Amino acid sequence: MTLNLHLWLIPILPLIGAAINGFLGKRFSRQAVVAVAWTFSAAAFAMAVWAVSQFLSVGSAPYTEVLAHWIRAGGFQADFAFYLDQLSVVMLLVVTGVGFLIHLYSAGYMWEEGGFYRFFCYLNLFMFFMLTLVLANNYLVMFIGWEGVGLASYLLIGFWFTKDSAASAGKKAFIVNRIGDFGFLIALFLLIKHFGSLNFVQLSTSIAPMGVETAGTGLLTSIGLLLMVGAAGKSAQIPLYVWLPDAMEGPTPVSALIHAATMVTAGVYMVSRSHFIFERAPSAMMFVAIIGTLTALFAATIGIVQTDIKKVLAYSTVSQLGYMFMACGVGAFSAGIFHLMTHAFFKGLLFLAAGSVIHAVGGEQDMRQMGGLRSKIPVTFWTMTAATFAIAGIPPLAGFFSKDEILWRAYSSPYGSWIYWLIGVVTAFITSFYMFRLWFMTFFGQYRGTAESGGAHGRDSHGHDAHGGHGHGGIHESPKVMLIPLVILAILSVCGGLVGIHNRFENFLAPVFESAHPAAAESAPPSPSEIQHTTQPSSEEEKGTETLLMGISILAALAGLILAWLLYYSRPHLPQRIANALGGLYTAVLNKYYVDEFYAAVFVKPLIAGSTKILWHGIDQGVIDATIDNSAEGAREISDSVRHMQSGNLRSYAGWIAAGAALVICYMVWLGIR
Amino acid sequence: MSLHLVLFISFGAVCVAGAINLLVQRHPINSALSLVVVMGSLAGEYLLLGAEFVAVVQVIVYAGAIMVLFVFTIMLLNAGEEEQTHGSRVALLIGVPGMVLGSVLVTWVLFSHSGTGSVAAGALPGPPKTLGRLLFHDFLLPFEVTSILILIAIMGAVVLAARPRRIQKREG
Amino acid sequence: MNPMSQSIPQAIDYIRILPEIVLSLFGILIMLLDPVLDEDSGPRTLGIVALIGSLGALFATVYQAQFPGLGFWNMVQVDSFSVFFHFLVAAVTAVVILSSFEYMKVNDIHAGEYYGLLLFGAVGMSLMSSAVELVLIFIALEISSISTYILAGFRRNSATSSESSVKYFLLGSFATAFFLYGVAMMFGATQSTNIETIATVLRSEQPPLLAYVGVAMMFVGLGFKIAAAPFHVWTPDVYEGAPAPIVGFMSTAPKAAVFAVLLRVMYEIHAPGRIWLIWVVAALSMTLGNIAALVQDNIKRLLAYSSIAHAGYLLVAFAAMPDNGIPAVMFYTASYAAMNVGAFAVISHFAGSGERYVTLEDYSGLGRRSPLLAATLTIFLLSLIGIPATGGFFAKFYVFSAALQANLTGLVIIGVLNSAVAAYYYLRIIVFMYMREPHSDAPIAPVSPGLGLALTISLVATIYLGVLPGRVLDYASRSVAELLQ
Amino acid sequence: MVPLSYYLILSGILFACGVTGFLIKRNIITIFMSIELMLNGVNLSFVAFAAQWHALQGQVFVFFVMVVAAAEAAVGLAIIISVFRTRETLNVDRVDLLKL
Amino acid sequence: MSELNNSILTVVTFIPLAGAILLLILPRRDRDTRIIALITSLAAFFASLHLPVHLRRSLPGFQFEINNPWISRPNIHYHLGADGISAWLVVLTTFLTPLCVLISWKSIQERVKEFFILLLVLETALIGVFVALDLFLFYFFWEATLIPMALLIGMYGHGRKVYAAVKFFLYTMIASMFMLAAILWLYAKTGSFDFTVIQSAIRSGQVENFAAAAPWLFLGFFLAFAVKVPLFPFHTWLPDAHVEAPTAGSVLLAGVLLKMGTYGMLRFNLGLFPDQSRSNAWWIMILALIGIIYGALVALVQPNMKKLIAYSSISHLGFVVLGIFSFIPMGVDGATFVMLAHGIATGGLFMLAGILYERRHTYQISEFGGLATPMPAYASFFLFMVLASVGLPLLNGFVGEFLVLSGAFQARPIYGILAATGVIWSACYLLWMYQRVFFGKVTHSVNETLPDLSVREKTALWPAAAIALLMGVAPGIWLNAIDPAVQYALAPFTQLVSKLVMR
Repeated sequence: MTLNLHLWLIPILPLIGAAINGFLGKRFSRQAVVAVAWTFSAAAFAMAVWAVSQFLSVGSAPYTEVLAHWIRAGGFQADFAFYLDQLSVVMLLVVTGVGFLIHLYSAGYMWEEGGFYRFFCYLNLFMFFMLTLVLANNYLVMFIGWEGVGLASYLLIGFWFTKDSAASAGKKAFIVNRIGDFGFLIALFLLIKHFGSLNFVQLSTSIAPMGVETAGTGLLTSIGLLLMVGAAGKSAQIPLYVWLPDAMEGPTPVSALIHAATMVTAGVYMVSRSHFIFERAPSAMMFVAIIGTLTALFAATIGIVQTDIKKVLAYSTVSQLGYMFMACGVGAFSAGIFHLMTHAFFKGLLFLAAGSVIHAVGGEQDMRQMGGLRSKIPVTFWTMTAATFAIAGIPPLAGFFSKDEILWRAYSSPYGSWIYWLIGVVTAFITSFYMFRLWFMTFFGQYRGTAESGGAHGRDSHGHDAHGGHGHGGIHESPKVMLIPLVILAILSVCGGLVGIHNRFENFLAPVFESAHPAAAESAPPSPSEIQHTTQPSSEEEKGTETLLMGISILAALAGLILAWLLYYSRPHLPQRIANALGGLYTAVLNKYYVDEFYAAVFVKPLIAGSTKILWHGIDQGVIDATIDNSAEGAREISDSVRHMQSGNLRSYAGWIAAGAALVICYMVWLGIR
Repeated sequence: MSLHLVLFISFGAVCVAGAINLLVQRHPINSALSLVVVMGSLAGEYLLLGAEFVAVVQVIVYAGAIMVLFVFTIMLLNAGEEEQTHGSRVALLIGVPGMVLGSVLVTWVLFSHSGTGSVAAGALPGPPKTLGRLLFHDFLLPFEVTSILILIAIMGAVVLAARPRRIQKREG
Repeated sequence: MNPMSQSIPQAIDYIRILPEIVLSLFGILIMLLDPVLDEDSGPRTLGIVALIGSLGALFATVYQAQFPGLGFWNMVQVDSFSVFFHFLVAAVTAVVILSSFEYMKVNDIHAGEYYGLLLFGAVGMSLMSSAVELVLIFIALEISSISTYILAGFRRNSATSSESSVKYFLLGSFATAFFLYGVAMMFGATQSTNIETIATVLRSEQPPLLAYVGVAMMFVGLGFKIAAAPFHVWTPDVYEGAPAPIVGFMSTAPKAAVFAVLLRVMYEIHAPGRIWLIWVVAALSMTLGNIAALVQDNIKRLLAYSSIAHAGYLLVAFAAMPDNGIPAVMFYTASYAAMNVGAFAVISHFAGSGERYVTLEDYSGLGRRSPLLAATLTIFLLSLIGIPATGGFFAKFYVFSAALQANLTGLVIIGVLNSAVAAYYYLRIIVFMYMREPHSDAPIAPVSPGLGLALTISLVATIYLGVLPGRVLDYASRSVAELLQ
Repeated sequence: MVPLSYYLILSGILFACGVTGFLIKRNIITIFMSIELMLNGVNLSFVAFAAQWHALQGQVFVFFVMVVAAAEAAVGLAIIISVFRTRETLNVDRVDLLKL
Repeated sequence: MSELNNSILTVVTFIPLAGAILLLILPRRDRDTRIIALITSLAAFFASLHLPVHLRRSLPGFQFEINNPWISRPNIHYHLGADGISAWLVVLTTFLTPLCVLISWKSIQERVKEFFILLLVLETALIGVFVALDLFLFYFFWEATLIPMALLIGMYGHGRKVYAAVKFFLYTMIASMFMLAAILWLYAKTGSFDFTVIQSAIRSGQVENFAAAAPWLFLGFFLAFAVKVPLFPFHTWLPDAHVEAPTAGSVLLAGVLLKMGTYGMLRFNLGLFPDQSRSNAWWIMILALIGIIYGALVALVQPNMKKLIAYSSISHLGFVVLGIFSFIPMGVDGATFVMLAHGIATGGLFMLAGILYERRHTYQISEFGGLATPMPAYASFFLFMVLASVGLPLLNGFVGEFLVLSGAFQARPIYGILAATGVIWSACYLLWMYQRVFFGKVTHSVNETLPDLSVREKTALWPAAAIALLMGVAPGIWLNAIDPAVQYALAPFTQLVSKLVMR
């Protein structure tokens, strides 16, 4: 192809920024650090925009770019190669765009922090890996990004490493991700074993002729399942979601960027990237859908009772990701990606706004210590409001379109079923409930906290030493540099959904998911993309049901709003009563169903104990070394007994000699007469 | 029962008796004397075999010189009755049985498989002349080498028997 | 009985015993000089004379090598086999004399007889390797044995020395009697004491039972001299009690000579049924020696046990078929001589007056106190272990490969396992020297030039045999070819 | 006419006695004597074989054996004296400083 | 050029020895000693770079060969040669040694001369092992590595150094005895020690009753190598040796010595006994698996930093063995790559551990905590090395492990899957250790004032880090040399497969 997009520059630019800040940042002034970080992330964004525009201008045919050879061994080959199609376009823009905004925001948010340069170094590093992930043209390069973003999140979660909880959270995130990667790796091995390549294009072409595995098992199914394991790890799905809530130990911009907008969605991206596998593995799809649905509901329920503002958002993220997987699971990849995008907007915004709130109240994160902030920090309040309505799915905001799309697909798609839809709606209700709960608790009613103490509070809450030192008493609006991104994102989450009207977004992505139909389609259930086309000019009753369902979901959202208003605005004393009434259930939910405790008891503790007692002390020292030492001891004893042959007595010696002589003579005589 | 056999048996009997006496006697002097007896009677056996020269040397060197040396040493160290210590079980439990086994075998071999016939008295034609020729011609080298052996013996005796030099110094 | 016409020995006959003549002349010279020299300078002079004597013997051997053949009416035979052992014995004697200089001074031992006995002993050993007549072999054996009996008792003031001497003497004579009886039976079985004749007789027809017993008895006698189990019992005690340089001497030179005899007796006369006899004895020696050495704390005693084990390795080669076995044996004796003499030279230096420091404890921290000495000893020990690049390795190597070619796999396995076990106790010494802190930092006396030379020689020999073993082995195999043709 | 094997048996007996003496006697000198006894036994068999084969080397051998025995005696007794000097005993069971 | 090609291996091998001899004769002046040692090792390194540079990737088999008769009987040849595999292993050795010299610059204060002599002798022996093509020569160098290493541990170690040294020596010594026996057998039957000669003799079936002996010979070699690697039941010498050894010792031990075992398996077990290797692969791979998981789990609970790294080595070397015995080109390539990568990463880790030991004289993890605050540069280096050995993509650990695992998976899927859990374990134990040492608040007041890395230490660490990154980003540099060699080595197996297919 003639046009050259220099895609490789897009990831490399942030990497350069990271390198500069990493090696030299220590000596830089904060301004310089910020300058570097901004420049390179902005450059990446600009580059991305340019590339996309080029890409679209030439008729948006998939574009591949081989940078260099990477691994070539024993017939296997994986290169540093990048790939651009509609799917990666979406991701690219989201990542670079949101990423850049958050760079802006962080400059303000982290200004007072120690290790300022470190933070931006990590942030740029993350951008590099995330972009590599998005732009990869084969699974292995994708895996680079995949692991890399894990590393970045490890570093950023543990940014305040002097705090043990932060350090452990980072470690937990990395290890849980590793468990997912394990599945991912196995999937890759299967691909290599059977197709000898990891290149998306080659794979899709070589898989294209294969039929749908109706039997429910088979190569593609297992690959799909394993990929889903990987995705579950990265995107915090059941059972591997546990790391995400802890990840909130990191600075809020990090939560916004990595744990809401971009990294956690990598799983969704990967699954839809592998659609050509899933489309041929219905049971894998079902698995994805079920996982997604359950996660959505499960996390949402936990979200209800969380009091830490960021924890609420974290669980909501988990549940939203569940939505996306539900979408992928029912074959509505484009819907999933759509929600991914909108979610990136409003959830990013939510986190940033929450950060702004925390910043305002001096590091306080507990909603019970907030309230009545509406007037004090208006910009934050309004942006937050937009985001809240968006996520709750109140039309015409972004969340409404994407969520509704997913629910409709879940109901209508041949892979779907009304159960998914039902759970989806319930989740939607819960979502809007806890989101408005957050909204009310934070911005309405009386201010329950003390800003001054908040400053002090901030110190140990996390390393917000600055806020103490900042010297400002009372609650204050965040600086411009933080508000601008809020506003931009607010706009996006208000009208970002409009791109989805009349399936525009779908049709944009269609070439990607059309690319490979299952062979023998008639024997198999028709592929989602086909559905989409058949449903393009949807017949009347189809239309009817769609609108009906839409109405129901809107009602659910409103119901959530009302309930939240009831409980947390008009009658604030009710929730406690309900909690008491529910009793055990409530505490169970409050403690996140004791999942962490369960894991600790079932996996971690036995592992440690077993390795210590059985393996190390038992086998290593008890068996192996003991055998060695004992045999040595035995040898010494034998030796001691042997040397007693040397009694020192002449006559004994003569005795030995005589006996020996006798034996020799016997032998020889026997030999002679034989 | 020829005279030869009679003489053989009588000498042999004395010889064995002496040997056994050597073993049973507790005092070294007695053992020494019984050893002299053994050697003397052996000289007799040699004569019976017609090895006059050997017989004579046996008497002179062995019974004479060597045994005198022994007796002299015993006297010098005035060794008394040997005390009955039980230093070694091995010698009795392993050595003696081994010895018995071995000697039985050897005796059996010598008796039945020695491939020897029987000889008349003085059968061996060993005039000293031929013997001397053998000794000074064919076996000249060993003969000369023995001189070195004796030299060593002298030196050894001097070195070991002489009192340690330190003590001498202290005295002188 | 003698084909030779002439009735008096010719010059050529004397050439065939030239080394022995040189040695004995110098021995006598020493005895003559001893009284006239004064107390202080005397020992040194005598030592130098003795050294010259042994070197003379060395050159005599080299010269003699040009005139192979029988001498003194089939008494001695000069062939490259005998030359090899002559050379070895003379060299060992020279090195031991060198290493004795300072030992004599430190322990004030009366030099005259000491050197004289060394030289005379060397005469016996040389004769053993060249004698082809049991009478001569017997006398030579006695010469070497008696001189070593005396030398063992040379530390006059110590009870242990005289004890070792008496033990060695009594047991030695005991064994000699066996050997003699064996000879008698051989004579009875073959009417001759000449090895050639015996060989012809034994080759001709099925050997009589008497010959078997004769071989057995002779083997007992010789086995005692080479300290092969179960006739090894004397070794540790004697080595522990005897003066260190002498131990170096008698653990190598007489052994080598006796091995020469054993070779002649076992191979040249085609002694019946040797293989399995030696198989068992070899296995026994290796195992007993190594196992007993594991817990020894007295370094001399430890090396005594190790020498038993080494006798075992040598016998392994014996059990192998001649054309590969004998060269292996010869090489082994050579390299063993090199490393063992060296090791004992170091020990004799370190032992100090009255041999006070001979336990492993005394060796702790030697690596700090005198690094060079420790390094030297380490190399000898590594050679004894059989680490590559040392003579000891190739020695073991040839032995085992010879045994493998003779399909004595079992024996080889035993041997390999043994050398693995052996590594432990040699290593213990190294560990003590380098990895323990010194107890006393009593300064170690500087090495005298004589000893230094001795150490250098044996070190060079060990390394040379380890790096370029080819020439020696070629020589050995050529001589064997002669021996067996 | 006497079968030579009788002589050989006699020599064997002497040798055996010698060995026994070495094994059971305590006094070093006596032990040394038993060695002499063994040697005598050997000598006898030499002579006997010599008589059998009419070969004089047998006798020559005996001659050498005697010389050696003499030398040994000289050295041996000297050694014994030195032992006695250091240990004040002639009992082998007490001469066991060197052991194990 | 060509004569340089012939002599280069000799040069590389004996430069360090020459340096050692130079040190030996020079008077003991510590500073000069160190400098000379450094110069020598650097010289060796640059000389060794000739190998990969001028290695003809296209040619199969050995290059830079030199083959002179050394000893006539037995006909031992001074036969050196290198292929893609050994060339890089040599470079690894020569690369690590200068770093060892730097890292022990200060930590070794007494008996300095001996230390560096031993180090250089060890280097020569190690190089020799990798380039020797004459079985005898190989065994010679193999044993020659033993003594200097044991002495390094025993003389300059700490704690139960004697126990560790003796254990190390005896384990390897006894095991290698069996190899010697096997070599002797081969010599007795083929009359040659030359690897290629014996190989061809075996392949053409000229060795009589080889079939009967082959299993035992295979085991003889394998045992020696397995102890060196170390594989699961024979591994207990390693932790002790590592904990007590001086830093340089640990670096070379983990970095190179262990690779001798895997290299031996690759070169000799596969090269000489393909059929045996194939038939024994199953249990060997199981041992390797046990090594991977077991080592990781035990590492997880080690209270001692160095012991932890030691056990992690056991786990990593398990990967290597797994890859080798998968007989899949990918797997074997990966195995070789892991050898190199592990050499760098673990070597680096040991250097870092040693640096800490210099400051605090303990390896106990509980003694530390929050070190990232006082010594950030150190912390970042440590993190980098940890990530490298965790196997993060773009760092050297990943490439090898990925290839090995996929190779193993292609050979035996279950094994591949089980082995892949190692990916999780390594993250667990290393990150946990990292957290306990560097994160949190400084618990022991002593640690608050620990000095950060000095310039010398940085100069020792930077190359390692740089190479670790380079190996991750551009593994082709290594693989394109390794791959042909591996293909060549695996030729009999592919033939075997094709035969099976034909039947």
